[in-house]
Amino acid sequence: MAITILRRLLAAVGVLLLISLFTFMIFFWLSPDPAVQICGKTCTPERIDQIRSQLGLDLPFWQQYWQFLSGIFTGRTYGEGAAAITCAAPCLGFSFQTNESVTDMIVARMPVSVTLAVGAAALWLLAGIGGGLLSAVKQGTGWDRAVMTTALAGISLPNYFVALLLQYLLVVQLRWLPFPQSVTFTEDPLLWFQSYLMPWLVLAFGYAAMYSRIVRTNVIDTLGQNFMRTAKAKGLDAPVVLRRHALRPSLTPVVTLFGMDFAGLLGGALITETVFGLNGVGKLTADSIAKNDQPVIMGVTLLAAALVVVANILVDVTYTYLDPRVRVKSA
Amino acid sequence: MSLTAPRTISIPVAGSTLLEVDHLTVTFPTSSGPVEVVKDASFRVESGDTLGIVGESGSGKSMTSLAIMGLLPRGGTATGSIRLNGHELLGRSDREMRRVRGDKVAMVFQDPLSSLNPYYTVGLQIEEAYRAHNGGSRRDARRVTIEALERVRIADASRRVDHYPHQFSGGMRQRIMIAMALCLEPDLLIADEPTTALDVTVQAQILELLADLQRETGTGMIFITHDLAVVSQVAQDVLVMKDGEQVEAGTAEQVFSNPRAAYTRALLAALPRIDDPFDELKGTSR
Amino acid sequence: MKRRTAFLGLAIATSIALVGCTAADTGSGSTEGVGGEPVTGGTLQVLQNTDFSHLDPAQGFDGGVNNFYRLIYRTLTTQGVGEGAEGTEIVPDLATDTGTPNEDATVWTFTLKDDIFFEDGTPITSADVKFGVERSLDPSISIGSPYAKIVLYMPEDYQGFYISGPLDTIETPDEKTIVFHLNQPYADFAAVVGQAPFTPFPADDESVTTTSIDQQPIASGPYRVTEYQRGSTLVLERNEHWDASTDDVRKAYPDSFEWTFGLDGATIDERMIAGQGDDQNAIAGSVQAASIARIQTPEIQERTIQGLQGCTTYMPLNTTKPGMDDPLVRQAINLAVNKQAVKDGTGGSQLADIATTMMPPTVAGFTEFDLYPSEDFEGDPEAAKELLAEAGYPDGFEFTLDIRNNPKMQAQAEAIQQSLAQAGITVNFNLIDSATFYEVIGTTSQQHDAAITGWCPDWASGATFLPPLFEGTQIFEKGNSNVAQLNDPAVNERIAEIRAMTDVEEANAAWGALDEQIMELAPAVPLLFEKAVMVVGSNVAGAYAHAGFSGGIDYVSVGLASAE
Amino acid sequence: MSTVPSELAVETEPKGVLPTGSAPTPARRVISTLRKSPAVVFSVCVIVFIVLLAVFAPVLAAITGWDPYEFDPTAIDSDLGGVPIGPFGGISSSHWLGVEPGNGRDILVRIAYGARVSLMIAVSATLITTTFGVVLGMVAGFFGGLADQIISRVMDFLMAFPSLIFMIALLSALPAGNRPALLVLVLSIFGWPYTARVIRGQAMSLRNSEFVEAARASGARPVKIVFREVLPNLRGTIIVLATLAVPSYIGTEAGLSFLGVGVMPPTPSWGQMISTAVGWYAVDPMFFLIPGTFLFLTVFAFTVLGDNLRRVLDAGDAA
Repeated sequence: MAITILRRLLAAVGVLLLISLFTFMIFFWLSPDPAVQICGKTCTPERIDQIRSQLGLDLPFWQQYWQFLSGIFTGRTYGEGAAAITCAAPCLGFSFQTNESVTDMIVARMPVSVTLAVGAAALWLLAGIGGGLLSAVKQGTGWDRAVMTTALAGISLPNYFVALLLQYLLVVQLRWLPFPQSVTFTEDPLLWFQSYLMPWLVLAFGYAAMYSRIVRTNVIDTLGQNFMRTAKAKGLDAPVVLRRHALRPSLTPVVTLFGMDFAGLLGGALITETVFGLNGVGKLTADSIAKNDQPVIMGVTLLAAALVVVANILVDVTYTYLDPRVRVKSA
Repeated sequence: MSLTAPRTISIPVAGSTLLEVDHLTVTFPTSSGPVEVVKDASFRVESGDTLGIVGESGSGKSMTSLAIMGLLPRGGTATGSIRLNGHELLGRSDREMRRVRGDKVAMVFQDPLSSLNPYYTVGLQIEEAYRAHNGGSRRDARRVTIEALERVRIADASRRVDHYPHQFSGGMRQRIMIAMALCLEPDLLIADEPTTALDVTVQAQILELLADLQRETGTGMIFITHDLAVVSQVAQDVLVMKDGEQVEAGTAEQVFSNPRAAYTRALLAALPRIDDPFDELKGTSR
Repeated sequence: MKRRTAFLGLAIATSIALVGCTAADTGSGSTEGVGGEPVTGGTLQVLQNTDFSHLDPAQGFDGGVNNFYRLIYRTLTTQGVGEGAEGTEIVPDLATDTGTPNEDATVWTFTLKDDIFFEDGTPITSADVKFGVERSLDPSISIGSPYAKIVLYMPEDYQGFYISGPLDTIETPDEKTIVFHLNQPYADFAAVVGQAPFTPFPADDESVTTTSIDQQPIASGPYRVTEYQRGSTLVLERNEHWDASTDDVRKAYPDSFEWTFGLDGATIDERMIAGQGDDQNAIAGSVQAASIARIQTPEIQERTIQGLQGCTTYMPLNTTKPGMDDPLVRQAINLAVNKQAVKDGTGGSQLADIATTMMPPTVAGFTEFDLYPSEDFEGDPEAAKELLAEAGYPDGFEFTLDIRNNPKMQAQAEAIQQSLAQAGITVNFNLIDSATFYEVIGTTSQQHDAAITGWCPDWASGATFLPPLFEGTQIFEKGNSNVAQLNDPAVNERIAEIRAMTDVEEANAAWGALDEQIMELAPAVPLLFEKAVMVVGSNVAGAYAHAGFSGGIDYVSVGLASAE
Repeated sequence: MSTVPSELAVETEPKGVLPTGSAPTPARRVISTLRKSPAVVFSVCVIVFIVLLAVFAPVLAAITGWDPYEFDPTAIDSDLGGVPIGPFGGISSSHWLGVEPGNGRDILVRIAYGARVSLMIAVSATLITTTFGVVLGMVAGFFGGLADQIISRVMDFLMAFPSLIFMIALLSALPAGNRPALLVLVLSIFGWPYTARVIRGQAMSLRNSEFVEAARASGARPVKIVFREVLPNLRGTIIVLATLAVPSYIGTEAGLSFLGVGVMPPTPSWGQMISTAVGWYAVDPMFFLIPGTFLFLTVFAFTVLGDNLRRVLDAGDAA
């Protein structure tokens, strides 16, 4: 077991290295000169050269890449002397447009993304699993069709469209909700909840749609299994049969999916955060892309990839605990 | 392999009819109209006796047993009459049938691996069956479970009770299924091709085990198989089915020695005659 | 000197662009503040789309941030308060007067007031002012207002305090006196020391570094920053060490200010229109075009302010490109553009006036003329075709327009494309990312035949308007603001003559006349004078649009009608 | 199992019982089954309608008299910020679906031209990803070994990538150029592994089937086996995957255009129209409702069709 995990970790590090290299290369060759970006409005060629050397942009590709990598573990210093800027480890880069370390920027925005992800995840698990179960148990009935049609719609509806629709209906027309505001839970719990409700709903809708389809397939699959017949033949109560025998085999595979999706969201729900003005990692990404703040884009890309890769490992480990066939070697 | 044993033991209880099935018809709706998968089947099972139902796959033999259990797949309807100890089973609510299942009629299925839930220990799966009908504490249930495992000759039962199905071999799994069925002391045991998925030596062990257990408990049994040779070893009465119809019914002796239906003759002709079962059968006749 | 307006150019261009795209800055012009005289106290909310560019006054350089700087920083002089010209007048702030020049205006002396302090109670001395300027000259942060770099006398390789040490040409004979030596006579130097990089910072505070101010500003004005989460919130509270008696400009009514950033423009408008809860105490930037229709009710009109931004949106035509080098072609384009459609795309009559001159009406010396008239400003494609034929393009003309990837500029560009098509002129778009737009059009090798951009004066004078845009000596490879690359001897000569004028009135009139002289060459198409329309909360008082800050609501004068 | 690389992408869910290698279901039977489903009939109608709309966009422009770029200043109110005159976003006898605020361009004609762009990009990307996905998937699944190792690692890598972020960053970094072509390229780079993964799995199971064994025994060259024996058996799967890929790309293209890195103006695009409409949502909701509805219906129709296709092919396989 330990060896398997270790091997997975090594592979993950490899993937992350590749992703960072790939991202770095793209920006190295395709992106406009970051020095010119930083130089901003009142720029001279001399000043550009200064910035280039300060940022190490005049170094060859591999040295720059190495600086970036080592910065993550040891931190790094830009420039020299009194004008030097230090970026403490783990340094994912330094944004010269905002004069902040990318790590700090991401950390500062993480709570919003986490709140968004946790709330949405709770909603979509509830709706997705509930809907999928209902649909599977009432297979072929009106309920099934209603849930599955809603799910198909959920998959087909772009979330920015849903966001606009909800905002128009619930806030502008019906005035059931106030405009979303950036308050913390402690400041005003009600307003906090009201402000997050729409983003949660919008984000959860698409995922719930997807999950209900998958849960339905899994449950129907499980219901057709021989062991379900055995359970019934034992004379168990129908709810017990469903709860104990159908649910666990149907939902265990969902864990894998959920882990990946949740990790993906921690890396920022780009569109939802942008549309609702939530200052999370996704918004940071969108803003940085608009400003072409290259170090931030690099940092976020890498973080998002790392989250997915780590989630992948965690999910695999969790899976072995949930499925005895993987956990216990056969005799 | 003792073929006479069950017979002698079953005699004291014979005569009290355990199960009477009359004019049982099972229909399924399809896009091209309803299809009868079992047509007008009638048979009886005496306490302590074994009825063998023989037929190819799709002949309706499994549907017959599922109809008795009240577990027909979605859409299937059964008409006619199924009486257990004189009580009509057809038309009962699912709730009432649940008390019949396991408690009065238990079933052992063909594929022991897929018939056990891979996510739970075998112990838990037997215990839950026991507790569903007898209530009681988990401790009692566990004790009964271990006893049942011991009865089906699983070595080291008190340890193995906490193992998962995939940790057992095929034969062992079928023993577990049998233990699960027997721990409830049912009046009727339906064994639906219990040995088909097993290799020959294991198959023999399981048959022997079933015979021993039947002798101990006096349970009536329906043994479903496509294998006439097996039927000849276990059943007193035989029912042959083809395409949902009952083509032959009678005592094992009658059927094997003097088959009336052409289909039965064909089946018999197809039997391997490495060692002629009929000689043996004749030898053990009353 | 030689670079001066080049830097300036791009800076201002960016600022107008920010105003345009964020709807978070502000406008100018109603006759009196909304809701009468404010009371002291309460929290004023500000809803804004994008965060401030920089809290470091050496780095930030647009109308919105300059307006904000006045709340936390003080400079030797500053702009006045009040509408129109009152607001753009240069008045003393930390200094006792607007400075004393020597005879040829190359040495300027200022004296500091008494009882002026930083937020920790340390008195502000002339050394602190000097340090603030020296610090702002560091190349890694000197991206704000360029005037210090342009006019101060200093060694060519001077790179700010941290690299090059103190600058000897700023003298501080005593704690209250500061003397600046300039590299040229500069009559408007009083306006220069009002620019944000002249903000004082404690000279002997070790914790002040090149980048620290952007994170932790040190207040000299009436408020200090108590909470700042970039992109989301900014809170100001009173600076107890600011003495109102030393400050004739700032009223500082509210006890605190609270900014919320990152809100979508439409959402800000909806919140301001609804005006519920805390939004009653809120102000915001100009509404979007879409919201104009929604603010027409009397209740909302009562709390609506509007005014010109004081900037010009225009389309420079690159006079060095083949075809575009022919004045006839440029005139034809001027004739063909349907400015009405451009205005509609920008939000219609409430958000923009049509421009026929380069200088906006808010600049002193503004002279009205229209050299390329058409009925209802809808363009005259027939006249344009004739001119094109005369120029040798009877079958039409084709050019590429650089535009910013931003909905409003795209709408303007599409309107131009559509109207020029009727005169047989094909316009192709080169869409440039918002982040790199000014870099591209300010790089002579990268810009195309035309662009859509804007310009705001730094203070209300033609001197900060026409030369950066049309003076031939100000064409630079990079950071170029003369996007038309106009290099006309007559224009160059006239600019030099006006600069030498000492009579302000005469100079202003001359700038006005020069505007017309330039437009005869048609190096650009003036499109619009955009306006700001702002809805404020029902409990907001003393709000008016300040002409010096792109028409934004003057932060130092606004407050609440009731503080509860 | 997670096939959704981004918030945008529509799930293509290759999991489950796709038709495997046994006898391909006769097309006629599939069609006759599908024709009985009202949902499928509805979807096909929607798709046909959208395709017709796209193909005959210029005809529509001629009928309505509006070109997609033509301004109509009489349809908007300049004094009210350029809001369309008339109810429901300026719907009138001359503008059947109303006009865009600010310039009065005809929404119906722009929707039709937008459909061209959307369909062209989605179908091109589908063709490319299907070709690459099928070829690479078959190579990986059928030959195994080193080829499989390499292809699988590349797929893992691309699927672990935060592709939405990356698509946006890439598109905003790339020079404007030919946007539709760039979009197809970017969608293809991140899209093919989702096809390849399913094909690989099926090719692996087909590798050991009797008819492949038989072909091998008869001395057929591997390449020939792949194209003559394996490929025809994957036909159903490929059709389903391609049908489900189209809506996914339409959705992603619209999302990228919504974020301002997709199709560039003045070229009309649905996502871009919705993006422009964000500022107008409270005043002129029709401006986002109309393109949003078209986008939704198109994606929905393709998804329903793909879903049903899969179900019928599965059932055909089971029967």
